[in-house]
Amino acid sequence: MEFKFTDEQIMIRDTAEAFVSEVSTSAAVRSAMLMPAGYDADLWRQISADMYWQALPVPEALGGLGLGYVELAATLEQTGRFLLCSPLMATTALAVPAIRLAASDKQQALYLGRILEGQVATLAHSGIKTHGSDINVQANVTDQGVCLNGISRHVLNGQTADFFIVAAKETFASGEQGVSLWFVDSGTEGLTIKSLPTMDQTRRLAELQFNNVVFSPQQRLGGEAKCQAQLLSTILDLAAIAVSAEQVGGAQQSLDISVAYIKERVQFGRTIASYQAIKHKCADMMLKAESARSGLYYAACIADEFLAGACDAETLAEAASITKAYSSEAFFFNAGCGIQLHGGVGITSEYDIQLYFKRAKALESFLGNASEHRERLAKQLLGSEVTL
Amino acid sequence: MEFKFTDEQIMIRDTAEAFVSEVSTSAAVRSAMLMPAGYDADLWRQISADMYWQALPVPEALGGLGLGYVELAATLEQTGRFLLCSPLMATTALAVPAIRLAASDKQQALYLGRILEGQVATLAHSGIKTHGSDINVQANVTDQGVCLNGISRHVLNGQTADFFIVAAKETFASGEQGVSLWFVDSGTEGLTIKSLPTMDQTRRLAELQFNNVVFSPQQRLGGEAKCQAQLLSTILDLAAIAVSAEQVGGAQQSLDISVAYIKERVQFGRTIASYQAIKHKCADMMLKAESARSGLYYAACIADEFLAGACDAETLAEAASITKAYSSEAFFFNAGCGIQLHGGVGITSEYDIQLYFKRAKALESFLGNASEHRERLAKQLLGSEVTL
Amino acid sequence: MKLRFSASDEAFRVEVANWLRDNLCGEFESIRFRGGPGDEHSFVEERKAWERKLGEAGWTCIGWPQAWGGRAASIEQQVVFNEEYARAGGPGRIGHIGETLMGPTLIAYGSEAQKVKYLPAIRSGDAIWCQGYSEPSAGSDLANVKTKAVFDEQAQVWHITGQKVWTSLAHESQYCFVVARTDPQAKGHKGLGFFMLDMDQPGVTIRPIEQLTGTSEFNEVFFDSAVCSADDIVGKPGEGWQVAMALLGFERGVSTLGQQMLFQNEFNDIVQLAKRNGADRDPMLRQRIAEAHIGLRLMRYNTLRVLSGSDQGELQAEGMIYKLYWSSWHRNLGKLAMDVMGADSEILEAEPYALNRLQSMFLFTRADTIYGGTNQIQRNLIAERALGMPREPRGNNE
Amino acid sequence: MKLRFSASDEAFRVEVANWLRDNLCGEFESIRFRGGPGDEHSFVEERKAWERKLGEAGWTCIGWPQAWGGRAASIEQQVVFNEEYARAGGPGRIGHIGETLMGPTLIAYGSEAQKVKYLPAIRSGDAIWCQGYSEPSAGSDLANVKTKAVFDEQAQVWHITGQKVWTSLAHESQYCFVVARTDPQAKGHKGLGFFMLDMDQPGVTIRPIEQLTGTSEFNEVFFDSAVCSADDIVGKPGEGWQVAMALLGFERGVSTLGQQMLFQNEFNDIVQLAKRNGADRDPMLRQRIAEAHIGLRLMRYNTLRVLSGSDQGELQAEGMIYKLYWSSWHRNLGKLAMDVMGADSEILEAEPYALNRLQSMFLFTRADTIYGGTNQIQRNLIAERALGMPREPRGNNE
Repeated sequence: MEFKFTDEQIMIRDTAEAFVSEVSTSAAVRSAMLMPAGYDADLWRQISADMYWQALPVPEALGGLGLGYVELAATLEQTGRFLLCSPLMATTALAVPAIRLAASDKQQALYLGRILEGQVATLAHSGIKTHGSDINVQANVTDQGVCLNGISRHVLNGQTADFFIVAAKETFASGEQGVSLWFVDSGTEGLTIKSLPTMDQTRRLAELQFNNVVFSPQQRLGGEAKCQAQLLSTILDLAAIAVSAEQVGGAQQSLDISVAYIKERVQFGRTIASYQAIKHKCADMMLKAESARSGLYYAACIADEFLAGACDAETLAEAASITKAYSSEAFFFNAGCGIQLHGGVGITSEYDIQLYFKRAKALESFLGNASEHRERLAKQLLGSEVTL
Repeated sequence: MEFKFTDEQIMIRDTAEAFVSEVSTSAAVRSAMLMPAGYDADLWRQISADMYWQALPVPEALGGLGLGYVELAATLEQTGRFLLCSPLMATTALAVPAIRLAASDKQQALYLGRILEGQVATLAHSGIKTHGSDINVQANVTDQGVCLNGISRHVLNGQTADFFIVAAKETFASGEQGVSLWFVDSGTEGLTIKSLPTMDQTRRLAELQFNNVVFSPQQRLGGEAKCQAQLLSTILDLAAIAVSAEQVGGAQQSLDISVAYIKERVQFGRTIASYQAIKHKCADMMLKAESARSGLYYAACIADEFLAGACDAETLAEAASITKAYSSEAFFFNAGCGIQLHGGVGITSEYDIQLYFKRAKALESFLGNASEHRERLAKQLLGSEVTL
Repeated sequence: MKLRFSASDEAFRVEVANWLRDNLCGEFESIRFRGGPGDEHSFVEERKAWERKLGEAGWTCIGWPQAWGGRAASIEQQVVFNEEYARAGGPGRIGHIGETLMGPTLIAYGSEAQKVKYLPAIRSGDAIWCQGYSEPSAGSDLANVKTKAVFDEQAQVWHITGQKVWTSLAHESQYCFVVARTDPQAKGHKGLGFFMLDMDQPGVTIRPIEQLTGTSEFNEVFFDSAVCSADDIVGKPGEGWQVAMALLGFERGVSTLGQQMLFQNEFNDIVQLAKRNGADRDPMLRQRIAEAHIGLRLMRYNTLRVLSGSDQGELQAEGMIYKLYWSSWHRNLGKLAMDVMGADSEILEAEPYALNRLQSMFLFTRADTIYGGTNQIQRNLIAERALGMPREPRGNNE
Repeated sequence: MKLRFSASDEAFRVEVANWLRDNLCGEFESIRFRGGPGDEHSFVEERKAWERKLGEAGWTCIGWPQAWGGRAASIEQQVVFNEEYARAGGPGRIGHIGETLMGPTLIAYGSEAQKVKYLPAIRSGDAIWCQGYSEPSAGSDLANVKTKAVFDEQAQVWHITGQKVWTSLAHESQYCFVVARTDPQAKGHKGLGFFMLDMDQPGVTIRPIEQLTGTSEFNEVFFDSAVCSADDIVGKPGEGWQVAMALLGFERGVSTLGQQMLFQNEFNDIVQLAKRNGADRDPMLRQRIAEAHIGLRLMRYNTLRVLSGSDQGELQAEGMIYKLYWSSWHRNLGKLAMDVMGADSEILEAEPYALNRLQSMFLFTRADTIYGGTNQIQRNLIAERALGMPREPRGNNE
């Protein structure tokens, strides 16, 4: 038990902090927000070529860095802190775990290889609700090939992805409807990618429309025709932990920029920071940021244990729900308080706190909101289940 | 629309305030708490003979004062404010509306007459949940008479009641199990009354055990064999409004005694009342007390309209749920904050704030907690229903 | 104590409803349910036309005395009017600052000449007013006003110089009332004046403030020796604080009931949405919907208590909770709206940043707990004035 | 960063668990899951015997140096011990003030003679200690201590006079550590001394404080020229503040993990109750149960972060949130317990006022956010020390 960063992990975090704080300034974020891709492609090339962050959780044998979720969390905490606009989350936190958990060795080499080269990948996992419960894409497997029809919404960075891992519903031999996962290249015929304008302009979502999209059954992840619902759930748990990392960074930065502002701002002849009610609000924000961080590190450790075969998917699910539930509310709370602490300027475009607020709202419902994750935990604790 | 007390109502309130503040001092409450009845019988005689409060909502034609729920609320706000220990709530707010709504003219004259003479009455309405959903008393009606078996818990002032209105389940001709209401005298054979020790010692609860309790079918309220579930629900709505009145008084007093304390108490060389965080808590408490009061007066007006035939039971139910949900949480919030504002002495027996805290907790779940009432409102608003 | 309206009030209700039904249509159909806080920038020309239409029919300023073109409507009638107006989807009143703030202030404190000059155009819906209270360095601290008013004896005019901020509809208004310091030596509440300023002059520059919604409801207004006639000061120089405070008192009047009806419309939208998209099956959302319903009802009864006057003539402490109450409630409603929309709350109607009504409300309600005195300020006021707790000390760091 | 314990720690875990299984039974069966905050008055004699039994087997003071009879157990081992102790239902440690506060303070700041005199009896479980920090007029304000210590040169003893309050287990303790003012001229942090006082003397009077639970866990302790040998002051006269602060630092150590295991037991009871009485079907209660679970898990990982030491050697700001965090969490747990019990939460086990464990917890947790520095004080500290915000000014009204 040594619940702190190793020296190497500190170095990774510090490197990330130094890099992101330089490239993802307020001006850079605002510029990226207006780009069609939602991010600066040059910066993404820099990240993927120089920083090689997409390789963090890719095994060394395949050319990756072979690092774990603690290192990934340390990095994403910094990208979240500075609102970095990039397809890093989609590629590294959604696509990579899907490939690692579900793909065959041959597929892993191929698709992780493409990611290591800097290609953008993402997961088209569901409609709205958590954990694949709401998949609106049908897969019809025949001798001629696979045919997908339907819609997948809220696909992170779907606009610029080179390939997708698509979750579809398929009727299996047993008659049971299950989830299957497929590699689909962005150029495939019949696939229409529609950009969805979003409230949080720092994160792009797309809608994928599948209209008789036909390809080879070889593109099934893992190659075996079986229900991958539990696997998808586990992939999304790993993704949720990564999202929490960005939430923790955002929660911390919402506090930090607010404290910096109120220490300067004078009202009624006193710095706002001297008012007790203001101080107490900041104390509550710090409590949330620190506790969210503890939950994140815990979940990151569990993720590494899971990937090393040292704990089961149930334990991972618990950790993911704990961190996602808490950090979702912590970030939203801190960003909301941050606007209030800023006073009038908090609601202007000019100040950054509103960007954090929008990011907090967007991440809160992404991959399951706090209520959904708490109900999942309640089910683990109490056995019984209720429908949300 | 004149949403304030009339001069007469102000007089009624002021009289109640003057009387209760004199007879229900801290010492008097503490003394009553230790009495087996849970109240001072002499004081109750004084209330019923001199103040004649039990007659407030009894029609003039039957010898009552013929006043409405606004006057009752004004009075109970004061009894709640000073934690008056008495069977007034049970008799006037539970039994009287049951008799007025469900009994025949002849029964009304008889039983309201007993109440006007100073007898104690109460409603044995259910087990735990709101609105009669959990009745554990079975009524078996045969040619020989009525036979009750089962248990009714949490009967307010059951220990000292002269008679009860008992809600029982009965199988009707149609095969439908419904609710029926019965007058049962406390001395009836087979009826065992067990006192339940309570966390809030200012309010006594009893358990009624019915073991082949046999009496005449004449004692059926209203005389007609039909399901009275909706009627019971309406009776409990009227009762919930009365309970809210005590909650509003308690919420106000929790604030007032706390503010009085912190204005005197010095810490770090300053009166505690000068700390902004303390001030803000008090402001929030005032917001809750005042808003709860507005909700109470609104509901009391609706109760009077309902009794005058000017609105339907659905409107009454809405008003009852609004006031009970809000005042339950407001009182608990204010009493809880009150303890915190008192600091160390807040958790000692010596100071009164803990008595308010216990009363707040007791009233919160009595006749349905805030969640239950909110779900009832949600059903009205949304149509659909979920089970709590 | 009674809730119901009299028969004559109910007859008035029918009159209002009928008129709205017959007139809020056709060319005005497009502005139903539009305007109001967060949507103040929308359909400005149409709403100006609508204001004049209301004026022609005698539906502006109904609470004003008949001498100034009002109906001397009772509190009850004003409540009824506001209810029916909102129920019919009446657009956010672009003339509300004139009608509910400037007008009552002038009627109470203005000279006869001022009343003659300004009231008719408010009453007819022709003159739109905006307010100049807040300043960048003052925020909620009106006593720290830095805008200066210097009197030119010769020209008999005041020259106003300074900056105001958070001014709604500044670029659409003919007039602005401005609190400025007439005595440069004075500090705090002293030496202020209350001016009525013509916005159409070279000394006035307006710069829209872009908000988190992407729209610009608020503005910065710069006065550079803006001219104000000696006749256009309300009260005497040095009495500005008293007039400004009185004006804020009018703000807490019946106009709040109109606001609540807008809230009711928003709430109804959320309920309909929940029924449509299945959010009504989520027990937590059901609780929050019910809680919002309770909150809105209690807001109404809080207001009715205040409007009905105190029971015993003392300070109406309960009136002080109003701003804190509604702003917190409305902010929570914004979040509830998003949670009822679910993941789709993230998706906008169109590029580049077209928020739907509930999304806009969600974002804009973050301003509710800030402008017009932050929640922190409101709690101070309640604690100090209603509960008699010690005042926050001012610092020296001005 | 790793969560798991080493193989040797896991072996140690088995050793602890086995010993507890074999010894926490028979005569000690009755005290399983008893004692601890809110239940501190229960089974005192049995728990004293248990303390000695622990001492005999070397299970007290395991984190102490071996020189003083400890095991010099690593942080990990102490965590493991606390976990297993609580899992087995080990009773609230009646010796915890000696073991976790007085002992470490003496080891760090005491003289050799003091260590020899006091440590062995703490280690053996024979000597029970209580604390004398708070005073009626001081509350959370230790700098405002009024208790006086006057030195009698001739007799070479201190005479302590004053009143302490909120002293747990005062009547069961042999010793009390007392912060008293040695320099009557000094104010605030200065001129204080840290004394170790024998409670068994005429100058000490103990008056139990009856709490809202009807029980008396806390006491008032009156010192009327109570005698304390010159040898029984820790540090020099005037250094009392430093020693007292250091002692409070020890409080925030590994003992918190034991506390969390008691919380876990309470939480488990609530989960079991919910399954039994059907509360597990209430979606809102399910949310709150999950929330409590999350809160408890994060409490643990917050603590482990603090115990593991800072990443970069700076001030461990995150440690400052602990009191605020656990007290708020525990208070919420108390309310959750009552809501899971439902209407039956109102019904006691017996006359006159026999609360069951969860009821007692509900009431007593109201003290959690008050003693040891109220939540208000904690938030001040966090804002001022961790976030660098301005300090609250002291008043002059002493």
